[in-house]
Amino acid sequence: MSHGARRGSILLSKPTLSIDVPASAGYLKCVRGFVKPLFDARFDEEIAHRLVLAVDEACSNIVKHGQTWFSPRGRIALELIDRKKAVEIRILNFCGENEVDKIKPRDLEDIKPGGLGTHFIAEIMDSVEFVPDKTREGRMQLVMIKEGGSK
Amino acid sequence: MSHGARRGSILLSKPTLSIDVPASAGYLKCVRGFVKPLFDARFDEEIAHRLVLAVDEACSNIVKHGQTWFSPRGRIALELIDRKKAVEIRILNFCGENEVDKIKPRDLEDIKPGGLGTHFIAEIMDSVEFVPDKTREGRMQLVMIKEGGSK
Amino acid sequence: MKIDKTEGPEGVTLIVSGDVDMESSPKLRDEIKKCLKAKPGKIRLRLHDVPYIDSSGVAVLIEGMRWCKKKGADYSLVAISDNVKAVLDLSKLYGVFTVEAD
Amino acid sequence: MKIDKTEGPEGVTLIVSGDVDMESSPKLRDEIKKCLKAKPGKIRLRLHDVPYIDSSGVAVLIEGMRWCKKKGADYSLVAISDNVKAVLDLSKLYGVFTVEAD
Ligand SMILES: Nc1ncnc2c1ncn2[C@@H]1O[C@H](COP(=O)(O)OP(=O)(O)O)[C@@H](O)[C@H]1O
Ligand SMILES: Nc1ncnc2c1ncn2[C@@H]1O[C@H](COP(=O)(O)OP(=O)(O)O)[C@@H](O)[C@H]1O
Repeated sequence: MSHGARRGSILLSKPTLSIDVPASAGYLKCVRGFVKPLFDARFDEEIAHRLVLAVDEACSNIVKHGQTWFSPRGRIALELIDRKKAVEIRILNFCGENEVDKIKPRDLEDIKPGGLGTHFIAEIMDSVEFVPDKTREGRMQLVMIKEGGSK
Repeated sequence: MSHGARRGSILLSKPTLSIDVPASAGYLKCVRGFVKPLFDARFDEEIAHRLVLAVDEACSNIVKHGQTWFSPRGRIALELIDRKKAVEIRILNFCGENEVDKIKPRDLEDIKPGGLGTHFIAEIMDSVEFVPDKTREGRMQLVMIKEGGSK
Repeated sequence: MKIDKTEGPEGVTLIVSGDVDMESSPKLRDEIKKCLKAKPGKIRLRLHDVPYIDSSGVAVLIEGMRWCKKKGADYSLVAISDNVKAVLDLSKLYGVFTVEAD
Repeated sequence: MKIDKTEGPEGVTLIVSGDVDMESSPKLRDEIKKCLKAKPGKIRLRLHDVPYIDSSGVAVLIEGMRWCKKKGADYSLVAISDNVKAVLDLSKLYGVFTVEAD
Protein backbone atom coordinates (compact mmCIF):
# COMPACT_ATOMS: atom_id res chain seq x y z
CA MET A 1 0.00 0.00 0.00
CA SER A 2 2.12 2.80 -1.26
CA HIS A 3 -0.04 5.67 -0.06
CA GLY A 4 0.09 4.20 3.44
CA ALA A 5 3.82 4.79 3.54
CA ARG A 6 3.04 8.47 3.71
CA ARG A 7 0.87 8.26 6.77
CA GLY A 8 2.19 10.16 9.73
CA SER A 9 5.11 12.36 9.10
CA ILE A 10 6.79 10.80 6.11
CA LEU A 11 6.38 13.89 3.98
CA LEU A 12 8.15 15.94 6.59
CA SER A 13 10.54 13.53 8.22
CA LYS A 14 13.69 12.56 6.31
CA PRO A 15 12.95 9.33 4.46
CA THR A 16 16.08 7.70 5.82
CA LEU A 17 15.94 4.40 7.64
CA SER A 18 19.00 3.17 9.43
CA ILE A 19 20.14 0.07 11.20
CA ASP A 20 23.26 -0.76 13.10
CA VAL A 21 23.98 -4.34 14.18
CA PRO A 22 27.03 -6.38 15.14
CA ALA A 23 28.84 -7.67 12.05
CA SER A 24 27.88 -11.24 12.76
CA ALA A 25 26.32 -13.82 10.43
CA GLY A 26 23.54 -14.41 12.95
CA TYR A 27 22.15 -10.92 12.46
CA LEU A 28 22.01 -10.93 8.66
CA LYS A 29 18.49 -12.33 8.85
CA CYS A 30 17.45 -9.21 10.79
CA VAL A 31 18.91 -7.01 8.08
CA ARG A 32 17.02 -8.95 5.41
CA GLY A 33 13.84 -8.83 7.45
CA PHE A 34 14.16 -5.08 7.74
CA VAL A 35 14.63 -4.26 4.06
CA LYS A 36 12.35 -6.91 2.57
CA PRO A 37 8.95 -5.35 3.43
CA LEU A 38 10.08 -2.03 2.01
CA PHE A 39 11.31 -3.61 -1.24
CA ASP A 40 8.13 -5.74 -1.42
CA ALA A 41 6.00 -2.61 -1.14
CA ARG A 42 7.90 -0.78 -3.88
CA PHE A 43 9.03 -3.38 -6.39
CA ASP A 44 7.64 -6.54 -7.89
CA GLU A 45 8.38 -9.80 -6.12
CA GLU A 46 11.30 -10.85 -8.28
CA ILE A 47 13.13 -7.55 -8.06
CA ALA A 48 12.40 -7.27 -4.34
CA HIS A 49 14.00 -10.67 -3.80
CA ARG A 50 17.08 -9.64 -5.76
CA LEU A 51 17.42 -6.41 -3.82
CA VAL A 52 17.31 -8.29 -0.53
CA LEU A 53 20.06 -10.52 -1.93
CA ALA A 54 22.23 -7.55 -2.90
CA VAL A 55 21.91 -5.98 0.54
CA ASP A 56 22.58 -9.30 2.26
CA GLU A 57 25.68 -9.97 0.14
CA ALA A 58 27.08 -6.55 0.90
CA CYS A 59 26.51 -7.07 4.61
CA SER A 60 27.98 -10.59 4.46
CA ASN A 61 31.09 -9.04 3.00
CA ILE A 62 31.50 -6.92 6.10
CA VAL A 63 31.22 -10.00 8.27
CA LYS A 64 33.72 -11.87 6.06
CA HIS A 65 36.19 -9.22 5.00
CA GLY A 66 35.44 -6.03 6.90
CA GLN A 67 37.01 -7.13 10.16
CA THR A 68 40.39 -8.48 11.12
CA TRP A 69 41.55 -10.37 14.16
CA PHE A 70 43.04 -7.19 15.59
CA SER A 71 39.91 -5.15 14.92
CA PRO A 72 37.06 -7.58 15.34
CA ARG A 73 34.38 -5.34 16.75
CA GLY A 74 32.81 -4.75 13.41
CA ARG A 75 29.36 -3.33 12.93
CA ILE A 76 27.00 -3.40 10.00
CA ALA A 77 25.68 0.14 9.69
CA LEU A 78 23.24 0.60 6.88
CA GLU A 79 21.19 3.54 5.70
CA LEU A 80 18.29 3.19 3.33
CA ILE A 81 16.95 6.30 1.67
CA ASP A 82 13.41 5.68 0.52
CA ARG A 83 13.18 8.27 -2.23
CA LYS A 84 10.25 8.86 -4.49
CA LYS A 85 11.89 7.48 -7.61
CA ALA A 86 14.70 5.32 -6.26
CA VAL A 87 15.95 3.46 -3.25
CA GLU A 88 19.47 4.24 -2.14
CA ILE A 89 21.35 1.95 0.23
CA ARG A 90 24.49 3.11 1.96
CA ILE A 91 26.60 0.66 3.85
CA LEU A 92 28.92 2.59 6.10
CA ASN A 93 32.34 1.47 7.11
CA PHE A 94 32.22 -1.09 4.32
CA CYS A 95 35.94 -1.40 3.71
CA GLY A 96 39.25 0.37 4.00
CA GLU A 97 40.32 2.94 1.42
CA ASN A 98 43.13 0.72 0.18
CA GLU A 99 40.83 -2.26 -0.29
CA VAL A 100 38.47 -0.79 -2.84
CA ASP A 101 40.47 -2.00 -5.84
CA LYS A 102 40.42 -5.58 -4.61
CA ILE A 103 36.66 -5.63 -4.48
CA LYS A 104 35.46 -7.18 -7.69
CA PRO A 105 33.71 -10.31 -8.91
CA ARG A 106 35.86 -13.22 -10.03
CA ASP A 107 35.69 -14.79 -13.48
CA LEU A 108 32.39 -16.67 -13.50
CA GLU A 109 33.51 -19.06 -16.25
CA ASP A 110 35.53 -20.87 -13.64
CA ILE A 111 32.99 -22.91 -11.69
CA LYS A 112 34.10 -22.78 -8.10
CA PRO A 113 32.68 -21.77 -4.77
CA GLY A 114 33.00 -18.17 -3.64
CA GLY A 115 33.36 -14.81 -5.28
CA LEU A 116 29.74 -14.39 -6.33
CA GLY A 117 28.60 -11.68 -3.92
CA THR A 118 29.98 -8.67 -5.75
CA HIS A 119 28.75 -10.12 -9.04
CA PHE A 120 25.20 -10.29 -7.64
CA ILE A 121 25.42 -6.74 -6.38
CA ALA A 122 26.62 -5.41 -9.74
CA GLU A 123 23.93 -7.34 -11.64
CA ILE A 124 21.08 -6.25 -9.40
CA MET A 125 21.78 -2.61 -8.72
CA ASP A 126 21.56 0.29 -11.16
CA SER A 127 24.54 2.01 -9.61
CA VAL A 128 27.25 0.85 -7.21
CA GLU A 129 30.03 3.10 -6.01
CA PHE A 130 32.40 3.71 -3.16
CA VAL A 131 32.59 7.06 -1.40
CA PRO A 132 34.65 8.13 1.60
CA ASP A 133 32.87 7.40 4.87
CA LYS A 134 32.31 10.63 6.76
CA THR A 135 31.67 8.75 9.97
CA ARG A 136 35.03 6.98 9.97
CA GLU A 137 38.29 8.23 8.54
CA GLY A 138 40.05 5.89 6.12
CA ARG A 139 36.92 3.81 5.59
CA MET A 140 34.65 3.75 2.57
CA GLN A 141 30.89 3.56 2.14
CA LEU A 142 29.29 1.31 -0.41
CA VAL A 143 26.48 3.25 -2.12
CA MET A 144 23.97 1.24 -4.13
CA ILE A 145 20.99 2.67 -6.00
CA LYS A 146 17.97 0.98 -7.50
CA GLU A 147 15.76 3.21 -9.62
CA GLY A 148 12.03 2.85 -9.89
CA GLY A 149 9.50 1.28 -7.63
CA SER A 150 6.29 3.14 -7.04
CA LYS A 151 5.92 5.16 -3.91
CA MET B 1 20.64 -21.86 15.04
CA SER B 2 21.63 -20.25 18.24
CA HIS B 3 25.34 -20.97 18.05
CA GLY B 4 25.43 -19.30 14.64
CA ALA B 5 24.51 -16.02 16.24
CA ARG B 6 27.97 -16.02 17.74
CA ARG B 7 29.80 -16.23 14.47
CA GLY B 8 32.02 -13.32 13.73
CA SER B 9 32.47 -10.84 16.47
CA ILE B 10 29.37 -11.22 18.55
CA LEU B 11 31.31 -12.20 21.66
CA LEU B 12 33.36 -9.06 21.38
CA SER B 13 31.03 -6.57 19.80
CA LYS B 14 28.25 -5.07 21.94
CA PRO B 15 25.14 -7.19 21.38
CA THR B 16 23.07 -4.10 20.68
CA LEU B 17 21.05 -3.77 17.51
CA SER B 18 19.50 -0.48 16.67
CA ILE B 19 17.12 0.94 14.13
CA ASP B 20 15.92 4.42 13.42
CA VAL B 21 13.07 5.03 11.00
CA PRO B 22 10.52 7.77 10.36
CA ALA B 23 7.55 7.49 12.72
CA SER B 24 5.21 6.49 9.94
CA ALA B 25 2.78 3.57 9.77
CA GLY B 26 4.34 2.46 6.48
CA TYR B 27 7.63 1.57 8.16
CA LEU B 28 6.22 -0.52 11.00
CA LYS B 29 6.49 -3.58 8.79
CA CYS B 30 10.26 -2.98 8.56
CA VAL B 31 10.51 -2.82 12.33
CA ARG B 32 8.61 -6.10 12.64
CA GLY B 33 10.73 -7.70 9.92
CA PHE B 34 13.85 -6.68 11.79
CA VAL B 35 12.96 -8.08 15.20
CA LYS B 36 11.06 -11.18 14.11
CA PRO B 37 14.02 -13.35 12.97
CA LEU B 38 15.82 -12.62 16.22
CA PHE B 39 12.79 -13.54 18.32
CA ASP B 40 12.19 -16.62 16.16
CA ALA B 41 15.74 -17.79 16.78
CA ARG B 42 15.49 -17.34 20.55
CA PHE B 43 11.91 -18.10 21.52
CA ASP B 44 9.25 -20.55 20.48
CA GLU B 45 6.89 -19.50 17.71
CA GLU B 46 4.04 -18.35 19.92
CA ILE B 47 6.17 -16.20 22.16
CA ALA B 48 8.11 -14.82 19.20
CA HIS B 49 4.84 -13.71 17.61
CA ARG B 50 3.74 -11.99 20.80
CA LEU B 51 7.06 -10.20 21.15
CA VAL B 52 6.77 -8.87 17.62
CA LEU B 53 3.31 -7.62 18.56
CA ALA B 54 4.56 -5.86 21.69
CA VAL B 55 7.32 -4.08 19.76
CA ASP B 56 4.94 -3.14 16.96
CA GLU B 57 2.35 -1.75 19.39
CA ALA B 58 4.94 0.35 21.14
CA CYS B 59 6.14 1.73 17.82
CA SER B 60 2.57 2.33 16.64
CA ASN B 61 2.08 4.43 19.75
CA ILE B 62 4.87 6.72 18.66
CA VAL B 63 3.23 7.15 15.28
CA LYS B 64 -0.14 7.79 16.92
CA HIS B 65 0.70 9.73 20.07
CA GLY B 66 4.40 10.58 20.00
CA GLN B 67 4.10 13.41 17.53
CA THR B 68 2.02 16.54 17.39
CA TRP B 69 1.15 18.82 14.54
CA PHE B 70 3.76 21.29 15.67
CA SER B 71 6.45 18.62 16.06
CA PRO B 72 5.67 16.12 13.36
CA ARG B 73 9.14 14.93 12.45
CA GLY B 74 8.98 11.95 14.73
CA ARG B 75 11.32 9.04 14.51
CA ILE B 76 11.08 5.52 15.82
CA ALA B 77 14.44 4.81 17.41
CA LEU B 78 14.71 1.37 18.89
CA GLU B 79 17.54 -0.52 20.53
CA LEU B 80 17.47 -4.23 21.06
CA ILE B 81 19.98 -5.74 23.44
CA ASP B 82 20.40 -9.41 22.67
CA ARG B 83 21.61 -10.66 26.04
CA LYS B 84 22.38 -14.22 26.93
CA LYS B 85 19.39 -14.67 29.20
CA ALA B 86 17.00 -11.94 28.13
CA VAL B 87 16.11 -9.60 25.33
CA GLU B 88 15.80 -5.95 26.24
CA ILE B 89 14.06 -3.49 23.93
CA ARG B 90 14.46 0.22 24.41
CA ILE B 91 12.30 2.62 22.49
CA LEU B 92 13.88 6.02 22.65
CA ASN B 93 11.97 9.24 22.61
CA PHE B 94 8.81 7.29 23.35
CA CYS B 95 6.86 10.06 25.05
CA GLY B 96 7.17 13.25 27.01
CA GLU B 97 7.91 13.19 30.74
CA ASN B 98 4.47 14.57 31.58
CA GLU B 99 2.70 11.93 29.49
CA VAL B 100 3.89 8.85 31.34
CA ASP B 101 0.94 8.76 33.74
CA LYS B 102 -1.57 8.82 30.91
CA ILE B 103 -0.09 5.71 29.34
CA LYS B 104 -2.15 2.80 30.54
CA PRO B 105 -4.55 0.21 29.18
CA ARG B 106 -8.26 0.99 29.32
CA ASP B 107 -10.82 -1.20 31.04
CA LEU B 108 -11.11 -4.26 28.83
CA GLU B 109 -14.61 -5.12 30.08
CA ASP B 110 -15.91 -2.36 27.91
CA ILE B 111 -15.87 -3.79 24.39
CA LYS B 112 -14.82 -0.98 22.13
CA PRO B 113 -12.14 -0.27 19.59
CA GLY B 114 -8.81 1.14 20.75
CA GLY B 115 -6.77 1.11 23.91
CA LEU B 116 -5.41 -2.41 23.54
CA GLY B 117 -1.78 -1.70 22.70
CA THR B 118 -0.49 -1.02 26.21
CA HIS B 119 -2.48 -3.99 27.49
CA PHE B 120 -0.70 -6.26 24.99
CA ILE B 121 2.67 -4.87 25.98
CA ALA B 122 2.03 -5.41 29.69
CA GLU B 123 0.74 -8.96 29.10
CA ILE B 124 3.62 -10.01 26.89
CA MET B 125 6.66 -8.51 28.54
CA ASP B 126 8.24 -9.51 31.85
CA SER B 127 9.10 -5.94 32.67
CA VAL B 128 7.99 -2.60 31.26
CA GLU B 129 9.25 0.70 32.59
CA PHE B 130 9.91 4.28 31.63
CA VAL B 131 13.31 5.86 32.11
CA PRO B 132 14.52 9.35 31.17
CA ASP B 133 15.87 9.43 27.62
CA LYS B 134 19.51 10.43 27.69
CA THR B 135 19.42 11.30 24.01
CA ARG B 136 16.64 13.86 24.34
CA GLU B 137 15.83 16.02 27.32
CA GLY B 138 12.25 15.88 28.61
CA ARG B 139 11.54 12.67 26.73
CA MET B 140 11.24 9.17 28.14
CA GLN B 141 12.38 5.76 26.94
CA LEU B 142 10.17 2.73 27.11
CA VAL B 143 12.23 -0.21 28.35
CA MET B 144 10.77 -3.68 27.87
CA ILE B 145 12.43 -6.92 28.93
CA LYS B 146 11.62 -10.51 28.07
CA GLU B 147 13.54 -13.11 30.00
CA GLY B 148 14.62 -16.44 28.59
CA GLY B 149 15.15 -17.60 25.07
CA SER B 150 18.18 -19.75 24.39
CA LYS B 151 21.23 -18.08 22.95
CA MET C 1 -2.53 -6.53 2.72
CA LYS C 2 -4.96 -7.43 0.00
CA ILE C 3 -8.74 -7.79 0.16
CA ASP C 4 -10.74 -9.96 -2.23
CA LYS C 5 -14.49 -9.92 -2.20
CA THR C 6 -16.95 -12.68 -3.01
CA GLU C 7 -20.67 -12.11 -3.02
CA GLY C 8 -23.25 -14.85 -2.52
CA PRO C 9 -27.00 -14.91 -1.87
CA GLU C 10 -26.49 -14.78 1.91
CA GLY C 11 -24.00 -11.98 1.95
CA VAL C 12 -20.47 -10.81 1.34
CA THR C 13 -17.16 -12.41 2.21
CA LEU C 14 -14.04 -10.27 2.43
CA ILE C 15 -10.98 -12.44 1.99
CA VAL C 16 -8.12 -10.69 3.66
CA SER C 17 -4.52 -11.68 3.05
CA GLY C 18 -1.36 -10.20 4.49
CA ASP C 19 -0.61 -8.25 7.64
CA VAL C 20 -3.39 -6.15 9.15
CA ASP C 21 -1.47 -3.42 10.92
CA MET C 22 -1.68 0.30 11.54
CA GLU C 23 -0.86 0.95 7.89
CA SER C 24 -3.34 -1.45 6.34
CA SER C 25 -6.22 -1.65 8.83
CA PRO C 26 -7.84 1.61 7.61
CA LYS C 27 -8.19 -0.06 4.23
CA LEU C 28 -10.06 -2.98 5.79
CA ARG C 29 -12.23 -0.52 7.71
CA ASP C 30 -13.12 1.32 4.51
CA GLU C 31 -13.92 -1.93 2.75
CA ILE C 32 -16.32 -3.07 5.49
CA LYS C 33 -18.00 0.32 5.43
CA LYS C 34 -18.39 0.14 1.67
CA CYS C 35 -19.91 -3.34 1.90
CA LEU C 36 -22.49 -2.20 4.41
CA LYS C 37 -23.80 0.40 1.99
CA ALA C 38 -25.22 -2.43 -0.13
CA LYS C 39 -27.17 -3.67 2.93
CA PRO C 40 -25.99 -7.29 2.82
CA GLY C 41 -27.61 -9.88 5.10
CA LYS C 42 -24.22 -10.96 6.31
CA ILE C 43 -20.58 -9.92 6.26
CA ARG C 44 -17.91 -12.53 6.72
CA LEU C 45 -14.24 -11.71 7.13
CA ARG C 46 -11.97 -14.55 6.06
CA LEU C 47 -8.77 -14.23 8.06
CA HIS C 48 -7.00 -17.45 7.19
CA ASP C 49 -4.15 -15.78 5.35
CA VAL C 50 -3.53 -13.09 7.91
CA PRO C 51 -0.21 -13.92 9.54
CA TYR C 52 -0.28 -10.77 11.64
CA ILE C 53 -2.87 -8.48 13.16
CA ASP C 54 -2.26 -5.66 15.64
CA SER C 55 -4.54 -3.74 18.00
CA SER C 56 -5.63 -1.37 15.20
CA GLY C 57 -6.76 -4.43 13.24
CA VAL C 58 -8.65 -5.79 16.24
CA ALA C 59 -10.26 -2.37 16.62
CA VAL C 60 -11.52 -2.61 13.03
CA LEU C 61 -12.93 -6.09 13.69
CA ILE C 62 -14.88 -4.65 16.61
CA GLU C 63 -16.08 -1.66 14.64
CA GLY C 64 -17.30 -3.97 11.90
CA MET C 65 -19.24 -5.98 14.45
CA ARG C 66 -20.87 -2.86 15.87
CA TRP C 67 -21.82 -1.48 12.49
CA CYS C 68 -23.35 -4.80 11.46
CA LYS C 69 -25.33 -5.04 14.68
CA LYS C 70 -26.71 -1.56 14.06
CA LYS C 71 -27.71 -2.39 10.50
CA GLY C 72 -29.11 -5.79 11.43
CA ALA C 73 -26.54 -7.71 9.37
CA ASP C 74 -24.88 -10.91 10.58
CA TYR C 75 -21.16 -10.73 11.08
CA SER C 76 -18.55 -13.41 11.47
CA LEU C 77 -14.87 -14.14 11.30
CA VAL C 78 -14.00 -17.16 9.19
CA ALA C 79 -11.09 -19.60 9.32
CA ILE C 80 -8.96 -17.33 11.44
CA SER C 81 -5.22 -17.98 11.53
CA ASP C 82 -3.45 -19.08 14.71
CA ASN C 83 -1.92 -15.66 15.13
CA VAL C 84 -5.26 -13.87 14.76
CA LYS C 85 -6.68 -16.27 17.35
CA ALA C 86 -3.74 -15.55 19.66
CA VAL C 87 -4.28 -11.79 19.43
CA LEU C 88 -8.04 -12.10 20.05
CA ASP C 89 -7.28 -14.25 23.09
CA LEU C 90 -4.80 -11.69 24.32
CA SER C 91 -7.50 -9.02 23.86
CA LYS C 92 -9.95 -11.17 25.82
CA LEU C 93 -12.23 -10.68 22.82
CA TYR C 94 -12.31 -14.10 21.26
CA GLY C 95 -15.67 -14.92 22.81
CA VAL C 96 -17.21 -11.69 21.56
CA PHE C 97 -17.02 -12.68 17.89
CA THR C 98 -18.86 -15.31 15.94
CA VAL C 99 -16.03 -17.42 14.59
CA GLU C 100 -16.67 -19.98 11.86
CA ALA C 101 -14.62 -22.70 10.23
CA ASP C 102 -14.26 -22.46 6.47
CA MET D 1 17.28 -23.55 8.48
CA LYS D 2 16.45 -27.17 9.18
CA ILE D 3 17.71 -30.29 7.42
CA ASP D 4 15.79 -33.56 7.36
CA LYS D 5 17.30 -36.69 5.91
CA THR D 6 15.66 -39.60 4.16
CA GLU D 7 17.61 -42.64 3.03
CA GLY D 8 16.53 -44.96 0.26
CA PRO D 9 18.19 -47.74 -1.72
CA GLU D 10 19.49 -45.30 -4.34
CA GLY D 11 20.90 -42.75 -1.95
CA VAL D 12 20.25 -39.96 0.46
CA THR D 13 17.92 -36.98 0.24
CA LEU D 14 18.57 -33.92 2.37
CA ILE D 15 15.38 -31.94 2.75
CA VAL D 16 16.36 -28.38 3.48
CA SER D 17 13.88 -25.84 4.80
CA GLY D 18 14.43 -22.22 5.67
CA ASP D 19 16.96 -19.63 4.58
CA VAL D 20 20.38 -20.82 3.47
CA ASP D 21 22.58 -17.87 4.28
CA MET D 22 26.01 -17.14 5.69
CA GLU D 23 24.86 -18.27 9.12
CA SER D 24 23.24 -21.53 8.09
CA SER D 25 25.13 -22.67 4.98
CA PRO D 26 28.04 -24.14 6.99
CA LYS D 27 25.53 -26.50 8.57
CA LEU D 28 24.39 -27.69 5.13
CA ARG D 29 28.02 -28.12 4.12
CA ASP D 30 28.71 -30.27 7.19
CA GLU D 31 25.63 -32.36 6.54
CA ILE D 32 26.65 -33.10 2.94
CA LYS D 33 30.14 -34.01 4.11
CA LYS D 34 28.71 -36.36 6.73
CA CYS D 35 26.48 -38.04 4.15
CA LEU D 36 29.39 -38.69 1.85
CA LYS D 37 31.18 -40.67 4.55
CA ALA D 38 28.56 -43.41 4.15
CA LYS D 39 29.46 -43.63 0.43
CA PRO D 40 25.91 -43.25 -0.94
CA GLY D 41 25.24 -43.83 -4.65
CA LYS D 42 23.47 -40.50 -4.82
CA ILE D 43 22.89 -37.33 -2.86
CA ARG D 44 19.81 -35.25 -3.55
CA LEU D 45 19.20 -31.84 -2.03
CA ARG D 46 15.54 -30.95 -1.84
CA LEU D 47 15.30 -27.16 -1.96
CA HIS D 48 11.58 -26.64 -2.31
CA ASP D 49 11.17 -24.98 1.05
CA VAL D 50 14.14 -22.68 0.73
CA PRO D 51 12.75 -19.16 0.32
CA TYR D 52 16.22 -17.63 0.35
CA ILE D 53 19.75 -18.66 -0.61
CA ASP D 54 22.80 -16.40 -0.79
CA SER D 55 26.18 -16.78 -2.45
CA SER D 56 27.54 -18.78 0.49
CA GLY D 57 24.68 -21.23 -0.04
CA VAL D 58 25.41 -21.45 -3.76
CA ALA D 59 29.07 -22.07 -2.88
CA VAL D 60 28.00 -25.05 -0.75
CA LEU D 61 25.87 -26.42 -3.60
CA ILE D 62 28.96 -26.30 -5.81
CA GLU D 63 31.20 -27.87 -3.22
CA GLY D 64 28.70 -30.69 -2.78
CA MET D 65 28.74 -31.28 -6.53
CA ARG D 66 32.52 -31.43 -6.61
CA TRP D 67 32.77 -33.79 -3.67
CA CYS D 68 30.21 -36.11 -5.21
CA LYS D 69 32.02 -36.11 -8.54
CA LYS D 70 35.23 -37.06 -6.78
CA LYS D 71 33.59 -39.91 -4.89
CA GLY D 72 31.64 -41.12 -7.91
CA ALA D 73 28.25 -40.34 -6.35
CA ASP D 74 25.37 -38.83 -8.32
CA TYR D 75 24.25 -35.40 -7.18
CA SER D 76 21.13 -33.43 -7.87
CA LEU D 77 18.99 -30.55 -6.74
CA VAL D 78 15.32 -31.41 -6.36
CA ALA D 79 12.19 -29.28 -6.62
CA ILE D 80 14.06 -26.01 -6.23
CA SER D 81 12.07 -22.95 -5.21
CA ASP D 82 11.66 -19.97 -7.54
CA ASN D 83 14.08 -17.93 -5.49
CA VAL D 84 16.76 -20.64 -5.56
CA LYS D 85 16.28 -20.84 -9.32
CA ALA D 86 16.60 -17.07 -9.60
CA VAL D 87 19.87 -17.05 -7.66
CA LEU D 88 21.33 -19.91 -9.72
CA ASP D 89 20.36 -18.03 -12.87
CA LEU D 90 22.02 -14.91 -11.54
CA SER D 91 25.14 -16.98 -10.82
CA LYS D 92 25.04 -18.35 -14.38
CA LEU D 93 25.22 -21.75 -12.71
CA TYR D 94 21.77 -23.17 -13.33
CA GLY D 95 23.00 -25.31 -16.23
CA VAL D 96 25.82 -26.75 -14.18
CA PHE D 97 23.56 -28.66 -11.82
CA THR D 98 21.34 -31.64 -12.40
CA VAL D 99 17.95 -30.31 -11.40
CA GLU D 100 15.03 -32.69 -10.90
CA ALA D 101 11.32 -32.25 -10.30
CA ASP D 102 9.99 -33.87 -7.14
N1 LIG E 1 33.83 -5.27 2.92
C1 LIG E 1 34.96 -5.67 2.31
N2 LIG E 1 36.18 -5.32 2.80
C2 LIG E 1 37.31 -5.73 2.18
N3 LIG E 1 37.33 -6.49 1.07
C3 LIG E 1 36.16 -6.89 0.53
C4 LIG E 1 34.92 -6.49 1.11
N4 LIG E 1 33.92 -7.01 0.33
C5 LIG E 1 34.51 -7.70 -0.65
N5 LIG E 1 35.86 -7.64 -0.56
C6 LIG E 1 36.84 -8.27 -1.49
O1 LIG E 1 36.19 -8.55 -2.74
C7 LIG E 1 36.28 -9.95 -3.07
C8 LIG E 1 35.05 -10.41 -3.81
O2 LIG E 1 33.93 -10.43 -2.93
P1 LIG E 1 32.67 -11.34 -3.23
O3 LIG E 1 32.37 -11.28 -4.70
O4 LIG E 1 31.56 -10.97 -2.31
O5 LIG E 1 33.13 -12.85 -2.98
P2 LIG E 1 33.70 -13.59 -1.67
O6 LIG E 1 33.34 -12.75 -0.50
O7 LIG E 1 32.99 -14.90 -1.70
O8 LIG E 1 35.17 -13.70 -1.90
C9 LIG E 1 36.52 -10.64 -1.74
O9 LIG E 1 37.17 -11.86 -1.88
C10 LIG E 1 37.36 -9.60 -0.98
O10 LIG E 1 38.71 -9.70 -1.33
N1 LIG F 1 4.14 7.27 22.81
C1 LIG F 1 3.12 7.83 23.49
N2 LIG F 1 3.14 9.16 23.75
C2 LIG F 1 2.12 9.73 24.44
N3 LIG F 1 1.05 9.04 24.89
C3 LIG F 1 0.98 7.73 24.66
C4 LIG F 1 2.01 7.05 23.95
N4 LIG F 1 1.66 5.73 23.89
C5 LIG F 1 0.48 5.60 24.51
N5 LIG F 1 0.04 6.80 24.98
C6 LIG F 1 -1.23 7.03 25.74
O1 LIG F 1 -1.68 5.79 26.29
C7 LIG F 1 -3.02 5.48 25.85
C8 LIG F 1 -3.20 3.98 25.70
O2 LIG F 1 -2.44 3.50 24.58
P1 LIG F 1 -2.85 2.15 23.87
O3 LIG F 1 -3.19 1.13 24.91
O4 LIG F 1 -1.74 1.76 22.96
O5 LIG F 1 -4.18 2.43 23.06
P2 LIG F 1 -4.53 3.46 21.91
O6 LIG F 1 -3.22 3.89 21.32
O7 LIG F 1 -5.35 2.65 20.98
O8 LIG F 1 -5.28 4.56 22.57
C9 LIG F 1 -3.18 6.26 24.56
O9 LIG F 1 -4.51 6.55 24.28
C10 LIG F 1 -2.35 7.53 24.84
O10 LIG F 1 -3.09 8.46 25.58
